[in-house]
Amino acid sequence: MSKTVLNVNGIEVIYNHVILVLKGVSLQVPEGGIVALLGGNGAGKTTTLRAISNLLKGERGAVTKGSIELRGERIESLTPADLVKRGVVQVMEGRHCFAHLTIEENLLTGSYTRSDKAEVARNLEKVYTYFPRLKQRRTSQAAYTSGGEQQMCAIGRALMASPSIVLLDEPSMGLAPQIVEEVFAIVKDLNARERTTFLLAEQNTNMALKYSDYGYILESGRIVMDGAASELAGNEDVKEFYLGVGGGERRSFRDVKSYKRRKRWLA
Amino acid sequence: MGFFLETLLGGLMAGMLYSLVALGFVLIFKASGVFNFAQGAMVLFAALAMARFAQWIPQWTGIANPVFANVAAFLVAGLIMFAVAWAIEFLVLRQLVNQEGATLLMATLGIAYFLEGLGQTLFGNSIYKIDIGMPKDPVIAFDKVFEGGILVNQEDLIAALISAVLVALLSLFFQKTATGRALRAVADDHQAAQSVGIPLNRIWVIVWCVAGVVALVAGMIWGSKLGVQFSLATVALRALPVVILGGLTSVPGAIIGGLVIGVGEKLSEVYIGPLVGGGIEIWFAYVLALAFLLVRPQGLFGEKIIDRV
Amino acid sequence: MRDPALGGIATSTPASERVLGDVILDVRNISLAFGGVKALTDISFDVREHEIRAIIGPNGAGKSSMLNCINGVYQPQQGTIAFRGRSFKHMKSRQVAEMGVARTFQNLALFKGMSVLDNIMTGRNLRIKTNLLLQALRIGPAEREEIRHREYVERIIDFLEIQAWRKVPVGQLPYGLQKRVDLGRALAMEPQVLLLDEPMAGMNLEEKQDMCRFILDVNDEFGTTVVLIEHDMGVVMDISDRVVVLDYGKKIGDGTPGEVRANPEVIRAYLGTSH
Amino acid sequence: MIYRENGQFKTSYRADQQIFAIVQDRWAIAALLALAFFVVPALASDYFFRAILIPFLIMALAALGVNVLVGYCGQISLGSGAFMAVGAYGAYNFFVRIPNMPLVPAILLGGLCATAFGILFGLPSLRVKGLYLAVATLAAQFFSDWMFLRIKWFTNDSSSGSVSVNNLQVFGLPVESAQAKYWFCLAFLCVLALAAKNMVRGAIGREWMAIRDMDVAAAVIGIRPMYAKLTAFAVSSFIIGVAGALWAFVYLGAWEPAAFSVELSFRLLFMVIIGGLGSIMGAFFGAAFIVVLPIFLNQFLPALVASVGLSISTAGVSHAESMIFGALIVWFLVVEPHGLARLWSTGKQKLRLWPFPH
Amino acid sequence: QAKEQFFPLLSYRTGPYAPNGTPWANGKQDYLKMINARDGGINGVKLTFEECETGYATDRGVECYERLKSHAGVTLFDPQATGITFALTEKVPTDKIPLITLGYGLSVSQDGNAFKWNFPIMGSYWTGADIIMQHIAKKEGGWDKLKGKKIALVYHDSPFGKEPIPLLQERATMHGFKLDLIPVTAPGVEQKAAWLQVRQMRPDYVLLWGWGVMNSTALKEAQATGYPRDKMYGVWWAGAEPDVKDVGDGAKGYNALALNTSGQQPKVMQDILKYVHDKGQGTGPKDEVGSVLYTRGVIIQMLGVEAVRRAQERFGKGKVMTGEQVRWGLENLALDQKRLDQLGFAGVLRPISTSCSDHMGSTWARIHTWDGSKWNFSSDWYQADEQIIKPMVKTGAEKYLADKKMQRRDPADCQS
Ligand SMILES: Nc1ncnc2c1ncn2[C@@H]1O[C@H](COP(=O)(O)OP(=O)(O)OP(=O)(O)O)[C@@H](O)[C@H]1O
Ligand SMILES: Nc1ncnc2c1ncn2[C@@H]1O[C@H](COP(=O)(O)OP(=O)(O)OP(=O)(O)O)[C@@H](O)[C@H]1O
Ligand SMILES: [Mg+2]
Ligand SMILES: [Mg+2]
Repeated sequence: MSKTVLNVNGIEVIYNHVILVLKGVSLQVPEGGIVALLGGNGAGKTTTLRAISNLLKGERGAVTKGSIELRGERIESLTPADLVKRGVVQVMEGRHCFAHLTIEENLLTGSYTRSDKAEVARNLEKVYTYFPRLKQRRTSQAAYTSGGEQQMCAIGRALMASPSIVLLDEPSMGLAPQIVEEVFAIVKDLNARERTTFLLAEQNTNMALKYSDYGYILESGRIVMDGAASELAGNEDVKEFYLGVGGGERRSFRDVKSYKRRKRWLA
Repeated sequence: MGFFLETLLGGLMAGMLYSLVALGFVLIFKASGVFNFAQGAMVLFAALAMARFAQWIPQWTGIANPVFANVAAFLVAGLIMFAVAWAIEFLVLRQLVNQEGATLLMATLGIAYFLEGLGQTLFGNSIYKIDIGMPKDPVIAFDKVFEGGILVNQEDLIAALISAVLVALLSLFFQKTATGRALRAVADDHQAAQSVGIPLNRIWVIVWCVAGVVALVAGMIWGSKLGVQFSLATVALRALPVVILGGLTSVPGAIIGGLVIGVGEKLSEVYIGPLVGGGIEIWFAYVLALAFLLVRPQGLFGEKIIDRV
Repeated sequence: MRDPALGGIATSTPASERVLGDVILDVRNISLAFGGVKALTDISFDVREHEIRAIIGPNGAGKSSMLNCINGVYQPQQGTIAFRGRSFKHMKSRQVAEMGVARTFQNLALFKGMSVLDNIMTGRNLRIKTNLLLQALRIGPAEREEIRHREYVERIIDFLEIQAWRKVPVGQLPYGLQKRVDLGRALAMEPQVLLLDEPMAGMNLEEKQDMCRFILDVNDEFGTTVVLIEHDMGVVMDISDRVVVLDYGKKIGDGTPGEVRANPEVIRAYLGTSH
Repeated sequence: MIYRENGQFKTSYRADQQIFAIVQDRWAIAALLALAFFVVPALASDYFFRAILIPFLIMALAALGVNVLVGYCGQISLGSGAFMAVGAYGAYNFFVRIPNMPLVPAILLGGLCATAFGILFGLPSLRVKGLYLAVATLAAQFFSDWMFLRIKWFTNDSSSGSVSVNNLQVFGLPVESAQAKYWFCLAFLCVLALAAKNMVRGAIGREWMAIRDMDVAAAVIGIRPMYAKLTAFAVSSFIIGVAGALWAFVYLGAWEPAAFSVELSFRLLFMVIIGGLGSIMGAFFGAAFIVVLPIFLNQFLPALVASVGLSISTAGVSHAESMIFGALIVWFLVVEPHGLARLWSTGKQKLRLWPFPH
Repeated sequence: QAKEQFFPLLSYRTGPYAPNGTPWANGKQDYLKMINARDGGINGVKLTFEECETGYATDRGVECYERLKSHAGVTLFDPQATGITFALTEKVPTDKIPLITLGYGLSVSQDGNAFKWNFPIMGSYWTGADIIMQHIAKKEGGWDKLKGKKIALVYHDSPFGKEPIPLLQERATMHGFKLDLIPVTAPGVEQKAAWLQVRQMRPDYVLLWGWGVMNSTALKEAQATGYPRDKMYGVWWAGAEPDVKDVGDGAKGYNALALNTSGQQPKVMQDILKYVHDKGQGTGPKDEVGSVLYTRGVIIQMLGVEAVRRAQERFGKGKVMTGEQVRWGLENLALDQKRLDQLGFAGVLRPISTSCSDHMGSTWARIHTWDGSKWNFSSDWYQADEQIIKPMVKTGAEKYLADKKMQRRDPADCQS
């Protein structure tokens, strides 16, 4: 059993002073682990990650209860920049590239906290090998690259900081299947070689459970289930609702639930 | 012909003086995407501080040397501007991370009111003098070539040189350093900038300090021209078309914009003004800027406005 | 029920049972470049009435750019686009919308400050007839019209199961719901052709199923033609009638899902081995 | 538990589309209107009318107009003062040049003049955006300042450029007493506010907001940017123009172009931002904040300082006033960046949940 | 209830015109304090006052007016700004409070038959402009010498700056000099173009109609473009210490109109120092007492006090006067030299005597010149030329009445 690096303890999050979104979420991320955070739209995955990386303030949200500890240290009052210095980097949902900066500048900005020039150069090379497409587009302004290229850029940018813990928010979104595989392979690779810890929020349950060690399922602001990834993947409910393989083999997208839908639409 | 050149020259130099104020706008916009309404108030505040300390320091120390007094006052005023920058970051900007431009704009407006009140409370509200030994009397050049010669204003010339140096330094800073890149990142997306570990707080303190110093230099030069009093804050309004024409995000743009506006404004007033009763230069400056915008909506050197789906 | 003209196109799915009509959208030799970047090179394909046409390809292949050309957001340097036989070189977005082409966006282009309801209502704006003055007074016809459109929009809201969020500003919604609102807005236009740019990104399986069902329903019930960009091969293979494959701005494949899946070039460039 | 919408089911879309969908709100607004129309006139002092209520009403109206343009359509305008000036001088010319011109049509015609002017200076918005557009509107501002000083025709050949009106009447009733002026402005405000509200919650309002939030997407769903922006300019400058005419006719009585200077433009912009961009209610809050607060501070600071046994010079009071005002602006923004209107609705939401925190 | 005559004080101590507004406001306050301390008020009626900050802005000014006008025992208003004057001119007839606009405001309001409540005592921009022209003519050696001369008017682009234009145009056609108009956009921080024009035109004289920062900037630009300062003549609002002090030597030789003398020698200033400042009650700094604008403030307040005193003579000594009664007092001022000496104003201003039809009372002024450190008189008193101004006032007033559909006051009205 490895040591817990990140310990989220019963946090509540409120947006705008009135909207209660997380209702006591607790989770632990072990050193060198890959932990998946699953759940439907609006479950609060993004919010949880924002709470950890302290990016809530900009959204006018606040942690009102509970505690978040990084290697035993309370981190709620640190700035996001402090956290990056401690090795915690978030890849934000929806890319958030710096629109006016070129892809390369975006990546270099990612290494703002690293002063070692050689290390930065090495990281840049690494990112380019992971994502050759970025190398081709290195001189175009981020705003003018395709959705998937921006997503790669966002992930690459986070890697530039040589992080020890990466919070990945929907990394697979908008990526071609091959690249999705690659991204997860990169995660696995970094995890294996550099013992980087990952906490990833994903909709692609299949992939996420395949590559992670442990999973939490979040629904309407509460953790409803957790367990080792293999265990979750074997759970009947999970199979039914998240993997779509409940009760036998995979169903075609054409056939599911058509009755319920059709009825409502025509009503 | 002589007169035309003279007007041209006058316009160029007036333009450089505008640039000095415009620079402050550009700096802060570039670094945080905030249009800083308080720039005028900062110029006033800095100039007031400098003028008063130049008066007080000899009284306190008993050293009557004007050079010493001015240098010391400049330093003290600079320190005060640092304190102001720090306070603004701590009390205002830090609280408004990731908010929209309009909100931040409004906040700078609140700052403007506050600084105007504070400046006049601390330093008084009459007219004060900044005497940095600028030569006031004109020199006449080329009086062999043109009848009456061309009048050159030494004070303006020096001021223009100072602006040019300042702009050159700042351009280098933005283009060549990692901080420069970080600033541009912050202006694009506060949250993403935070997420990669750019310490917004420190960045903002730095930028506002630089803007404070720029405001101090502008205040010093304009103050020595106009005298230090409340109206100094209104030069910001004259500098606005300059910023817009040059592009809100471009340091060299502030200079070019200044020159274009300065020349356009003076030539129009002198040559077109009399035909329509005069007093047109201020709106002409704005219309001129607008004309440029119709061709380039982001100003001459501004970053392209991106809208993509 | 198979259209003889489409004899060659046989898919393994029941969709082929339906009548595929004439060509409604014909893209001919489109080329688009941004400076040095060739986003699209000489792309031609057609879309038939009632069909679900997928566009797939690796990231940066030019899929979104293709939609942007159809929409009049980008003006291609070369080529024409024909809609129901009328061909255009330069189209204004408004014209395209008036012809009944609606779309959703990859990077969420919702109106952030407006509520869900208002966002979807904007989709009806093309159909609003009352003038400014009547709207200001909101009497008689203006109000009746407003209510009529509201009813239509409510049906969409119902269908998308976003009733609970009706009055919430969309900026506060989670990503997945925002995508649904985006779709709702496009549907409100009662389009003949619906262009969907990665409608299922950021959704989990259940939500994807909902979305698929919905696309199919629209397609079935109203005969709306759908052009779909999607990276989830399961979805594409299951619901589309024909697929275009782009890579680096070039067309490398076109055909039924089955054909495309078997095309070696497509496998190399896009699908990889795992599919 | 008093303020709840539970149990209030709407059975028709008409009911759901009401401006005030909650019964308590409807009662509150009815009470407010009754208060404004009947109770206040009975109670308020002359000073309160002339120095606070009337300017507040007129500024609220102007802020409403600015909000249509800036808040709803997203076109930053620093030329509101100019639109007010055009409204004022336009109305003035109709009023004095046409014999027996009745007051209300003169004011409305003034508003139409402002509309024309607004559309003219709105044209650049088709190409120029954001802060850059502010320069176009500032051009309007400085141009109008100059125009009304220089072109004598507009000021009925008054040598100084200052003009005045008197003998205001509506249907033979004089609009001279404080109450009459108050009612007059209030009536304008109510009618125009209702019209504006209807527009912003109707199709045209949605077009404006769509353009504001994402213009490319708006174009794709068939909204014409040109139509949307120019109507916003037209509607907004009409309202602002009417406010300008009221400001000149009712509040000032006599005015010079400086009464509509760029400072006024700035103040109007502040009102809508402080009050809340894209909120009709915000215009009222913003106007109250910017109009009333300085007056309040100016009057109560000396008393306050005196009460703790200190004395403060008049200059000191004004400086303190400006500092407090600035600090309050910042403070409100920190508490709620989306303005007072949002603060209000958050408060209401809390009330709805009360006594539970969430 | 104590008997109190209330003086509302509109002033500006902030904003672009604060440096000029402040001494003016201080003078107004100190005089009231002094009268209370020295004489115990006017025949036992104490003088009270309240200041209201307008910032030179019309709307703030109107608010201040509305706030202070209903105060018990309100006496009169001195708006301190042309824009506010315009707005208040429309309001005072209903409220029946006189408006005193010493040396500013509407030139036509001199006609008391049309402007019952306005009192531009001691001078308007027309009299001022006329006096400058008289001085220039005298220097040149007669009106006929002006023929072919060029005179430029550099003016604040606002009604204030535009007021003198009709008179100057009148004079220009009469004497054949060329008048060039050069407007300066308010507040006047940027005048390069204006002075380049001056340099191009090379006028024989420049008249400066400025206020606030515009004045010092004009002088600096004149220096920068080499225009001789001794050919420059300012209005009396461009001839105070704040206008020249920070220009220093650069302003040497510059001339301006003077409505009054300045300095601390006159008895009234001594009294203020003695009864107010020495008791620590002074409103501003001590050395400001007696400066040009401060003195003007004192004079304005003295006129108000004397109007009350005059009104009391008629309506009852020791009573609080209403606005109407004060108006009568203002209309019947008879401050001859003897009375001025008594009041401590010997040598400060010329005698004033107003009437129902003449609300100005004196049209005299002189020229003073800045020597680098103080103002010195450089001419004797001039009186504005009635012959020219009277008809202009008359037509102006007629037009005003016609526009407003109002009647001239009848003589009976003067008695009330
Ligand atoms: N800035 C905000 N203001 C108010 N409410 C918000 C804000 N951001 C999120 N919410 C609300 O918080 C809830 C959780 O949102 P969150 O974005 O964390 O969900 P998620 O699990 O990441 O969903 P998705 O998979 O769709 O991204 C949602 O109901 C959303 O409406
Ligand atoms: N406005 C633009 N300016 C410059 N380059 C552009 C622009 N729009 C698109 N591109 C480039 O064109 C190429 C195709 O982009 P497009 O967005 O169409 O890709 P895509 O197929 O949609 O990819 P993804 O699946 O990642 O969304 C990309 O390399 C992109 O960088
Ligand atoms: Mg999320
Ligand atoms: Mg795409």
